[in-house]
Amino acid sequence: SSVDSKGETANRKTEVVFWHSMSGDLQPVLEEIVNDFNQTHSDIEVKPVFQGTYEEALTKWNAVAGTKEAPTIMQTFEVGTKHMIDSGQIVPVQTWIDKDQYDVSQWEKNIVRYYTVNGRIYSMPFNSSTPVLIYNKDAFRKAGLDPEKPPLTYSELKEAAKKLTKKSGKETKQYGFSMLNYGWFFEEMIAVQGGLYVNHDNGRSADATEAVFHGQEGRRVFELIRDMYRDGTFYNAGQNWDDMRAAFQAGKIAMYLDSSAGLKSLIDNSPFSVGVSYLPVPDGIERQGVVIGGASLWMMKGSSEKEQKAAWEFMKYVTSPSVQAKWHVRTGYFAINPAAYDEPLVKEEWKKYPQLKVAVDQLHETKPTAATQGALITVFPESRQHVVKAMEQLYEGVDPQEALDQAAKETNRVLQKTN
Amino acid sequence: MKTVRLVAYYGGLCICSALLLFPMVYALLMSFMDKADIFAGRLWPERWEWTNYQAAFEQAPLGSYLLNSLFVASVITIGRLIVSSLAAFAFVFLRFPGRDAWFYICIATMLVPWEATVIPNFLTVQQLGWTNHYFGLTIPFWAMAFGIFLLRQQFRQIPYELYEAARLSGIGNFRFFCRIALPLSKTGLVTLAVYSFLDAWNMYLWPLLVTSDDRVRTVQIGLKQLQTQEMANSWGVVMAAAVVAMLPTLVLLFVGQKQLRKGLMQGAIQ
Amino acid sequence: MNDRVSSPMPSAWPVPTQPMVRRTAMKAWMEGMVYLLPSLLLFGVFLFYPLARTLYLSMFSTNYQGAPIRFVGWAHFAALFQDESFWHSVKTTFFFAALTVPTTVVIAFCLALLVHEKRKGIGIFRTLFASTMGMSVAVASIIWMFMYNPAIGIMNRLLSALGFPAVSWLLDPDTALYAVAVATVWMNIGFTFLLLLAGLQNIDPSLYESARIAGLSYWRQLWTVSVPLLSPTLFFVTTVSLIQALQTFGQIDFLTKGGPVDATNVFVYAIYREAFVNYQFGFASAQAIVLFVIIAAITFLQFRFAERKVHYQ
Amino acid sequence: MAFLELIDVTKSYDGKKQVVENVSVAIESGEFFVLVGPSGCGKSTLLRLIAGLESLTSGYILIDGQVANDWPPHARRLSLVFQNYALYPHLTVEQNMRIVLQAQKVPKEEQRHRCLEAAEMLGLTDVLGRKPRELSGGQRQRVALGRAIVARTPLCLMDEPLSNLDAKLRATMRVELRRLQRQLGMTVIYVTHDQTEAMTMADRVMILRAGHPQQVGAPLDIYNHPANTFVASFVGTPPMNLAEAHVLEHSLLLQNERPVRLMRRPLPKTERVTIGLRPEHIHRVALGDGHVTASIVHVERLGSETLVTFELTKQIHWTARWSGQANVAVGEVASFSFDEHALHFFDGHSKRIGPPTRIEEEAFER
Amino acid sequence: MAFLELIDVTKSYDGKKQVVENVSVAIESGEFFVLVGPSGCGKSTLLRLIAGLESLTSGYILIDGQVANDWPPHARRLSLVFQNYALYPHLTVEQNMRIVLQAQKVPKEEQRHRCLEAAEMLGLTDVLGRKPRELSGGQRQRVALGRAIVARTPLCLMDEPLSNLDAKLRATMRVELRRLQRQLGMTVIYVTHDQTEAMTMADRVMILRAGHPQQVGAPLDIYNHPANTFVASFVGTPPMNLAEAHVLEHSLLLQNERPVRLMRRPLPKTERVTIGLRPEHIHRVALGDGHVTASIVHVERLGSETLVTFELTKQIHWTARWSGQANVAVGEVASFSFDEHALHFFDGHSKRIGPPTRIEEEAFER
Ligand SMILES: Nc1ncnc2c1ncn2[C@@H]1O[C@H](COP(=O)(O)OP(=O)(O)OP(=O)(O)O)[C@@H](O)[C@H]1O
Ligand SMILES: Nc1ncnc2c1ncn2[C@@H]1O[C@H](COP(=O)(O)OP(=O)(O)OP(=O)(O)O)[C@@H](O)[C@H]1O
Ligand SMILES: [Mg+2]
Ligand SMILES: [Mg+2]
Repeated sequence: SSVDSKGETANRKTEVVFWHSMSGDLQPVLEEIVNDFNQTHSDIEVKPVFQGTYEEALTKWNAVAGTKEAPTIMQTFEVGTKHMIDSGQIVPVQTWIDKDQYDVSQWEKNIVRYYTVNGRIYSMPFNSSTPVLIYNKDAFRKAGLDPEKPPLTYSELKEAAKKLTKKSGKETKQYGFSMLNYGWFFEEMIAVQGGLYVNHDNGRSADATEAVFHGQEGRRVFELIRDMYRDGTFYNAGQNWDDMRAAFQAGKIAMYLDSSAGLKSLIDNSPFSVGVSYLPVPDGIERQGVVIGGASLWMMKGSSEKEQKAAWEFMKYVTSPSVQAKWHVRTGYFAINPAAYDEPLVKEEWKKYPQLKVAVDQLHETKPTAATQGALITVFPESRQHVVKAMEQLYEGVDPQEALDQAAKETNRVLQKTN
Repeated sequence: MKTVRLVAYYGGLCICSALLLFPMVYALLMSFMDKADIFAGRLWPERWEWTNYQAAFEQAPLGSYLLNSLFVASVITIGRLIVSSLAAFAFVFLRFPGRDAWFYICIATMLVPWEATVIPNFLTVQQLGWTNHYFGLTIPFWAMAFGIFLLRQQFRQIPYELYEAARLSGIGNFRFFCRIALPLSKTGLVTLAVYSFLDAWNMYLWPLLVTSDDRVRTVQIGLKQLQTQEMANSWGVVMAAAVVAMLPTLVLLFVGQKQLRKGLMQGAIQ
Repeated sequence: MNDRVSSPMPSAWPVPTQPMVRRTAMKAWMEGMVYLLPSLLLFGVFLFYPLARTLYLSMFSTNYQGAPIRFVGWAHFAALFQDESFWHSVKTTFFFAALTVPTTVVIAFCLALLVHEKRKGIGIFRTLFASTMGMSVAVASIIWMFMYNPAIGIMNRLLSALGFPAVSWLLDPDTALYAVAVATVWMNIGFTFLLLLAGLQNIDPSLYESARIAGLSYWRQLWTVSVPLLSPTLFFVTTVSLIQALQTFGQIDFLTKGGPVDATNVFVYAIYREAFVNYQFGFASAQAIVLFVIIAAITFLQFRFAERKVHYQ
Repeated sequence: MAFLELIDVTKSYDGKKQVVENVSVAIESGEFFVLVGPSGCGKSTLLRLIAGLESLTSGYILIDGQVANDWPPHARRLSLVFQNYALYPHLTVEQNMRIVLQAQKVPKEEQRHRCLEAAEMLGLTDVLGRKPRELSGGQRQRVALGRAIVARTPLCLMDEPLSNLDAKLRATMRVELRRLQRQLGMTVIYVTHDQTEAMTMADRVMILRAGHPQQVGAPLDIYNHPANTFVASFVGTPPMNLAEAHVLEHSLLLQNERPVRLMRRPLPKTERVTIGLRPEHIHRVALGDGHVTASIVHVERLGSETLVTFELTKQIHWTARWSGQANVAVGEVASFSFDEHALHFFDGHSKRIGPPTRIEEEAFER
Repeated sequence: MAFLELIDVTKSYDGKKQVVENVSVAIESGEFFVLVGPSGCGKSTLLRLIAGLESLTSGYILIDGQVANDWPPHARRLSLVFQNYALYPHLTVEQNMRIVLQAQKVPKEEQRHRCLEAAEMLGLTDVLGRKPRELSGGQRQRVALGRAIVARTPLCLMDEPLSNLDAKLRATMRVELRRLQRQLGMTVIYVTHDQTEAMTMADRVMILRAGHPQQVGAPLDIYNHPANTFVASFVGTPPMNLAEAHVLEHSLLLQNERPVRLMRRPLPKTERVTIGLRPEHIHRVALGDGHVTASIVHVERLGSETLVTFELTKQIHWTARWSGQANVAVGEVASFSFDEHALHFFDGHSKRIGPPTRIEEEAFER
């Protein structure tokens, strides 16, 4: 077929098709990196193809995996990890690390840990982020709070939120705190307390068979939301990232949880000064750190040795400090190679945006436990739906434990169905 | 009294139009705002900026996407016209056993929820080797129950005597179809064309599935491409792309609306 | 009659025999099929085959690639009928249809009545009223999503300007479905309007003139002339809108993702999520089959019962 | 005082061409007034102006002596029978008739009563429950009439009400319509392009041509004294035979070619005229006798009468009409005599020459 | 050998009701054969059977002596002029004529030639480039005919070709059609429900009633010797006056009520008959003279003739037809004399009594 260009360059250049879901402002950055790579590697041609959202891309990949339509590199979100491994259609990156005797120690441990299963690195972390607490420094000042002392515990959070909540008549002009109804934040809030999501060490030691997120750690999170919502200091931002950010930027909320990736444009576009801090923990609980989020790059089994090698070259290129520095500065995602943080580009950027460093620090301070390694289950997307539903039920006045139990039960059901 | 009523009438019309048009105008205005304006929730841009359009065209190859959309929508439209008119012709002018049964089978296809067929269809197209090809983007949409239905009604407006006169003079079926039936059904064909074009223009999920090459992708994908999840969206840019994506269809609609109404009047319903 | 009937009938004349009749019928059939072939072929490949495959898959459990791995018979269906969320989504879908279909038809009908009579400049308004049909679901949803934004969207700005408390349109399970319905009605008005306008213009003007001479008031004319004579169009429009409403997907995907608390988890969206997010193809197929049966049944019932009330000229 | 009066009524749809121009006429109560003319001459337009469905460009419409120009249709208290009947297809015959009464807020009992009465009168009693599509053409026509009857409006306008019926039914309905009109004492303005209807039904006829009234009068008056050649040839089948002629001392010279010797000196003093003679005023006489001898080019035998066309000159073919089944053949040469007293003369502007046409307003037989 | 022969042609659409039943007739080359009958009697169906547009239920159609039952329409080499003309509205007059020839693969040059010829013949030369909607009714009619002419088919079927024209034009076209048919030597089968057309145009007429042929013969023969009361009342306007009668010695007793004294002994021996008398055979005589005295209930003055309806009994109204403008008034009592030799008698089955109708096949004037 005329537009299928695989053959055309095959004899001269190795073509590496790279499916991604980097839309919006991310796409130009990704394309620039790919371009630079192609310029510097005359025998390889990486072709980035946007495939819609992670879900859409995965849907399509499911249908073509193992055929010649399949890409050589595929970007998949973190919760798809188990799915990819189980599919049997991928080549663990470890294979090439071993072949190439590549030194992975230069990679960020806390990131790589997530994608390491049974001691093997399955995919190459690419765009990684963690949640952080973001707050409106101006609002802090106005409420008589110290903008340099953001709340670190639940009680501090509640306290600050109360002060930050401003009402005029019945209407609330400014809410204290908000958090997206999105499973990821819930997972993080458990992990930071050292809680697990599923049994068998978050599914790392053996296939998970049961959800455990409805334990005390989960309950604490839900109770926090319930309490604050009851107090009128919590703003229900729904499921839409942009709605929440819009609310923050419009001064509707003073503090909220967001991905570290969006930081820079948020700081740029907010008409007030923005502060960034660690995830709060319940009082008296030791901070364990955060689980990595985002997506990683997978190598396909169906591709030829040559293509795989080329893909590996690309992956190596991407992890080089200079590329990572650029990636970090331009997108806000972490650098997989911490050496990048020493690049002048980053140094300069951090000077301008000291907030960026907070997220990196939070990641570095993370303790390597099963909790912060992240859960490994296939039915993650579906489980998240149930958690979201449970979160939404909180606003309807459902008891936190009850809502959590329901979500856990549903998760167990699908876990069993697939085992 | 008379003028009061007239003013009230046209006033009412204007209000209705304003309400209906508001979302579109809103999108248009937003596409000219910078981020600060948008987050301030303004209605009117403080300063009119073209930068959003610039950004939209830079971030996604909207130009070629537009051309592709144009091409794909046109080919689907033409294909539908041909396939539907052939079938409708048979249903109206030819007498053969089982004709009505076939007609009802065709009509019943309207009831199939499209989402339920996406994956098997994708596999079919893949097996045919039509992925990343205009074939895969267009051919599956050529047959369309609504089109057959509409043109059948249109053809039924043609006096049957014309067909009999043709048979008597030895004008064959196909000749009659080309020379008489089609030219006499212009309104119906235009109606179907406009409807199909709009329909095809607005496809998203299917083109995304069957293509992985920018060179054949359509504008709705471009629209999606400008939105992100984890990162903050540039709403102005997204709105600019939305305006770009809806403009051609609106123009087409403004041009074809009268024909469309006439066609629907003659056919479609009774 | 007494004219020359008498010429004896030669016995050698061919009597039209059954095979011959059959042969001409066969020829006619062949020719008809040639014209139908493109449609039937395409329908077969892209509609009936997938439908059959969906039916087949609905009796299997599948792996993540969607390939059948284990025959389970009617188990999916049995599970489905016991699944609370399934019934919830059925209820939601019907409620959604009940919200959107009559509203769309009534509003579009009013608009059509407004611009039905020929007056100066009326063409512009006709075009404007029809313009929403040029909007894709994606574009329309993006715009409405923004309008509904609780913090900076125009809806809440308007409310607060009027002194009302803000509403979290898409976030509150009590309002989300209504909010989506409003957006849907807006999207569908254009096409419905155009169909109804065309239908109105098809009514013989002398019937209105006759009514004017008899002195029928405007409302009486509406009820005794316009509505009954428009009933075929109204019937067609409601049938098509209903089928469409039962298959609503795009706006849900964009605006609410079925949430909050499944308040907008309509049927097709539930199927989509089951299949494309959760990879439960077998289960999703079973749901799709049920949906198909429901739509077919409703359409059938509508033709069976509602059409009787319709007056065809 | 006339029941309905039109004064200089003029209508133009596009502001340029005047479809109806300066029509003035007074219609008496109980009159059956027929508007006749070729297609497109403005008959329907005039009717719609009277009904108030179109607005006047200029002129006045007076109903009962009051200027009704701006009255809405229903205030004029009239009914209109449309050519296509304009029956509501979804309503039964009875509902079709009742709807008018409902609008007038007539009590239910009275409605029922009037419908039954009208149905009785029109022979529709058995089909009261049917829908229009289940009726024959004649029945539909009567339902349309029924609507006019139950409304009890003093004035009824009819726009070619019989033109959708077949010849037989049309003949019957003609008589029936007229009978009903008399019985109910309605004033009727009746539009047709069929001159048989005009002749047999009208108390008075107005002949329109391209928006201009040509002649108003009792049918026979018009038949006998057509005001111009248009009227002369429009009224009567076969139409009046016409020919241009020079008037000489004791003869006429048709088309500078064919002399016709007359017994008495023809009327007009003008030299160039158009003469006219109705087919029934031409008789066959023994060969050599009579006014002209000509060869027969066409014969139509209708059984009861025979139409014989003969060639006066290459251009002028005249037709004679004889009772019974005449024994003539095409190609035969025969002599014809004319009823000289029945000759019509028209001047260079096609205007009638001779005693002015008297418009005797005959007493209407009621 | 007849050019076209129908043998026991029967057609039923639904397998139950026979729309055409046992029709047998032979049509000669060059004949102008008219099929006439009331609406719904199966005229069009018969024509469509001949054209091959419908298939026979039983019987045979022979063209040139060959069984053509299964021939497709175009193989029968005939043309059909439809009531609504079936012109292709988007094609010009010329294209409308040419498309037929294109289908027959006639060379371009020849196409052009034939079109011009036909246009010349029909007076359409000036409008060759126009579309049908820009033509008058008569012109459209001629274009339809033109299509038949250029095709040069020996047989032309016409289904009420004149019924959409107004009365005047219909009269002209009658003559013109017949002239053309003669000129081209076409065989024409012509369907109409207008008996004037049947009378004036036909070489032979077949009268159909509910699918059954009632009589076949030359028009005047049928007029003068109707085979039954249906034919008697169908042919002639106003229709033949009919009444049930007892035949007495020297008189008739109409409806046991009204005696009519006759000069000579009436023909039939049967006692109960239906008598018929055409309107032109009733004359006015001095009061007291003549066959009957009756009061006049309706008068229609057509100018050239007057139709007078009088009441014989409450049920029996007869109509007389007199030339000229008779001076009679409704309500007047008058005496009428009958032309006794013109009385028709029909038996209890409505069949004609008397000398069998001769079917003289007149030599066709060509
Ligand atoms: N609504 C209209 N707008 C513009 N022109 C019109 C309109 N109605 C009628 N006309 C024109 O006015 C003229 C007279 O039309 P009208 O219908 O009164 O004729 P008519 O005498 O009733 O003819 P017919 O016997 O064919 O019914 C025609 O030339 C027609 O084209
Ligand atoms: N296609 C058909 N299917 C069933 N019945 C039909 C069909 N065509 C005609 N008929 C019936 O056959 C009968 C004769 O119809 P036909 O059209 O031959 O009458 P006609 O003599 O031509 O009448 P008209 O003068 O009204 O044209 C009618 O009762 C009609 O209802
Ligand atoms: Mg008219
Ligand atoms: Mg017919």
